[in-house]
Amino acid sequence: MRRAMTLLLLLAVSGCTGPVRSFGVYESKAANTARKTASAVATAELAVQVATRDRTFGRTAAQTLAEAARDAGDTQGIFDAIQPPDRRSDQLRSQLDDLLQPAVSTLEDLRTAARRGDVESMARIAAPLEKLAGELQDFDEAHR
Amino acid sequence: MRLSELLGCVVVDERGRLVGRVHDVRLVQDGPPIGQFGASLRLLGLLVGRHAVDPEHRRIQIAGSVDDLGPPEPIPRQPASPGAVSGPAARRR
Amino acid sequence: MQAAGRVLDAGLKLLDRQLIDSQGMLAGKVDDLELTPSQDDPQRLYVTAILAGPGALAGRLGGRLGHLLERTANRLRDSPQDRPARVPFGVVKQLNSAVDLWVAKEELETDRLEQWARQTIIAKLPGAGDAPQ
Amino acid sequence: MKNLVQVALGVLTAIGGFVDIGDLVASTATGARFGLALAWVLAVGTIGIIIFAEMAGRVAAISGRPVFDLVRERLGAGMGLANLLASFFITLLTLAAEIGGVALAIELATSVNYLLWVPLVAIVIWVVVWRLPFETMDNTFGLVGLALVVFLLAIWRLHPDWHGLAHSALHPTVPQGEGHPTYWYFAIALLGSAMSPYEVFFFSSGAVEQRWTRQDLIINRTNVLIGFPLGALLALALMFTAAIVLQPQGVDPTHLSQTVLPVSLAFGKLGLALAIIGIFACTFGAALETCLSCGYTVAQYFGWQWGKFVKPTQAPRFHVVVLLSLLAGTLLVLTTIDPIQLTEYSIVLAAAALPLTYLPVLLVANDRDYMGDKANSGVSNLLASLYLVLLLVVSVATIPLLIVTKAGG
Repeated sequence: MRRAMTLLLLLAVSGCTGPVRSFGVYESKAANTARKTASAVATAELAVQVATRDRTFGRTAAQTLAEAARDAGDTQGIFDAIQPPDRRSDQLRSQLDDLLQPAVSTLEDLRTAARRGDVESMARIAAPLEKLAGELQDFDEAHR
Repeated sequence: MRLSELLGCVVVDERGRLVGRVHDVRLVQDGPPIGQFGASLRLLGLLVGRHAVDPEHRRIQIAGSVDDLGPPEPIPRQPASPGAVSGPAARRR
Repeated sequence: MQAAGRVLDAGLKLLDRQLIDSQGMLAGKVDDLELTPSQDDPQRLYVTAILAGPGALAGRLGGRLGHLLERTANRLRDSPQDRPARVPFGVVKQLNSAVDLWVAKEELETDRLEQWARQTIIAKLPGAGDAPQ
Repeated sequence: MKNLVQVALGVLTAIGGFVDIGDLVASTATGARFGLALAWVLAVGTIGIIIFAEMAGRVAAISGRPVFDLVRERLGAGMGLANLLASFFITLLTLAAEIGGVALAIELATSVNYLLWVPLVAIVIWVVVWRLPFETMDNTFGLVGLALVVFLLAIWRLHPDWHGLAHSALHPTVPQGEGHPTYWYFAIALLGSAMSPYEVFFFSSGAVEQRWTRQDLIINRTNVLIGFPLGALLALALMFTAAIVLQPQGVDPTHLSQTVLPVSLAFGKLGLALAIIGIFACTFGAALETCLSCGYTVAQYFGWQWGKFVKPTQAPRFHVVVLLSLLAGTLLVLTTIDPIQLTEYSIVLAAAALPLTYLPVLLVANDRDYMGDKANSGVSNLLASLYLVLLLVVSVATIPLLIVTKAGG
């Protein structure tokens, strides 16, 4: 029983990635990536909002933004490791990369600012996030 | 012998016909006194069910025919005298 | 003392029940029962002891798991001979939702593993003998 | 008068003790992804745990026999052992998740990597389990856990669209972009978070630890009938705040830092501090409960002396199991497995394993040999049997859903 459960756990954990052979599957992975990145971006937006209004502790803000930055980075890394199966997928990839790239770098900058306790520049750095989150969500909806 | 050696055994009658599987063992407290417990518990009979029998399991052969066996009598709510309870299924050979 | 003549089904009312010693301490389970033929009439079988501990449990589980448990039990010297620990039926006080005994569990063979765990591990930790408040 | 204080204390402890890492994760995640469309599951789960714990507590008070004693006695050595292995494994996973949860709460306040806190947390857990009397331990963390009320208050402060919320709770639909299998997978996770088997192992063993008798049946009833629903209200509050703040933003929470964002938004630093303290206390309390439950289940199956009501030297094997379980749980967290993911698996498996322990308790609660005049009544039997059917369906559906949805995607 226990062995069976351990096996199941392993199966469930390892079942998340695999080779992608068709555009359809690639597209749904891309949509998923966009959604997860949008979630990280929105988290950062909220974190900046509470930090700039002095409604959170510096360390908690730093932690929240560090996690959001890591999530976005990890998600991008996983997506980049998937080989696009065809020409259309190539296009989709570059389209999504145009959104992922600024998201990841903005979140990285925010993480650094939060660690330094530099609340003033946080609001400035976070300015493009709202638009980015919207674009990522649109991408998700268009391709899911 | 151990109780676990009886539980799950396949029971056949004297002509080798299947009776069933032992699913419990009925005891009656009418034996000679044992320590501070009082009268000891005596094996009164085997409760045999007719469902799924594993042919690989140990066998017990009983005297008499499978046709003579009836359902076990229910245990009376109050302790009864030893004579009041008859063997539910069969005695072990 | 039990009312003589009472009837019970061993599997349902005795097997797998908790043993409780004279101090109210938990002393193992009814893992199996020892049945002994009467001297005058070998057809009559009497319950002479409760078998408790991994040695007795292993016999009931069977298969690889039972075998493993038996080997562990032997290694931990649950019983010096090749037989499981017994609790003579004469020390049984009462049969109800648990089996009450007349003696303290330290006097029982079944307590060896408990004593081993106490001496080798627990007693060495600070505060092990402190009574709970 | 003393009795009244005792009853009130029991209820307050039950409220604070209801929430654990499973509720924190499941309620927030479902609120953020499904709004209040799964709120009904919380109600189903709460009624379920009330029925289950009430029976287990009543049996323990009347007969002195806790859950795993009954499991062994009703299912026998073989089935009982299979049950023990499954239940112990899931409780151990939950213990690891709770240890992770405590460390994550500290990380949230200090921004120091949670893995560094794990060994320290484990040592403190052991010291508390080893030294603190049962009631002090149980009451302290339950009461401090009440700080989570801040989530409940935050709902009003956030000025939600009450009509919309009420509509989505009463007319549940699967939101756009989520599949039906995912919806049901999260329903099971939520059920498992409200009805963890360990809660019942702990509750019934706790009844024996506190030497409940027939006179304490009133404490059993009030704890379960008042304490649990109010505790579930805190879990519901987590779902509400996530539905109000996180869902509209498209945040799919994977960290505790996201769970507390709504409170920060509503109450600022003070609210955040209370939320972190509440999370710390309730995960720490649950870590103690799961850690002890590992010992309870094993000791009760084998018939060893167990419990904190005797000296450790009088229950040596129990304390060895507790210590080894804590060690195993700690090592599991230190593998850097994500504690939040670990929680998700543990609550889903807990839901699947529920019938294993529910059935023996139901059987004994009906046994007049054990219970005399306190056996189940006709009405409670009807309800309890309905839940048995429900739990069996859940149990069968869990693993296929886990695979189809890739654990909720």
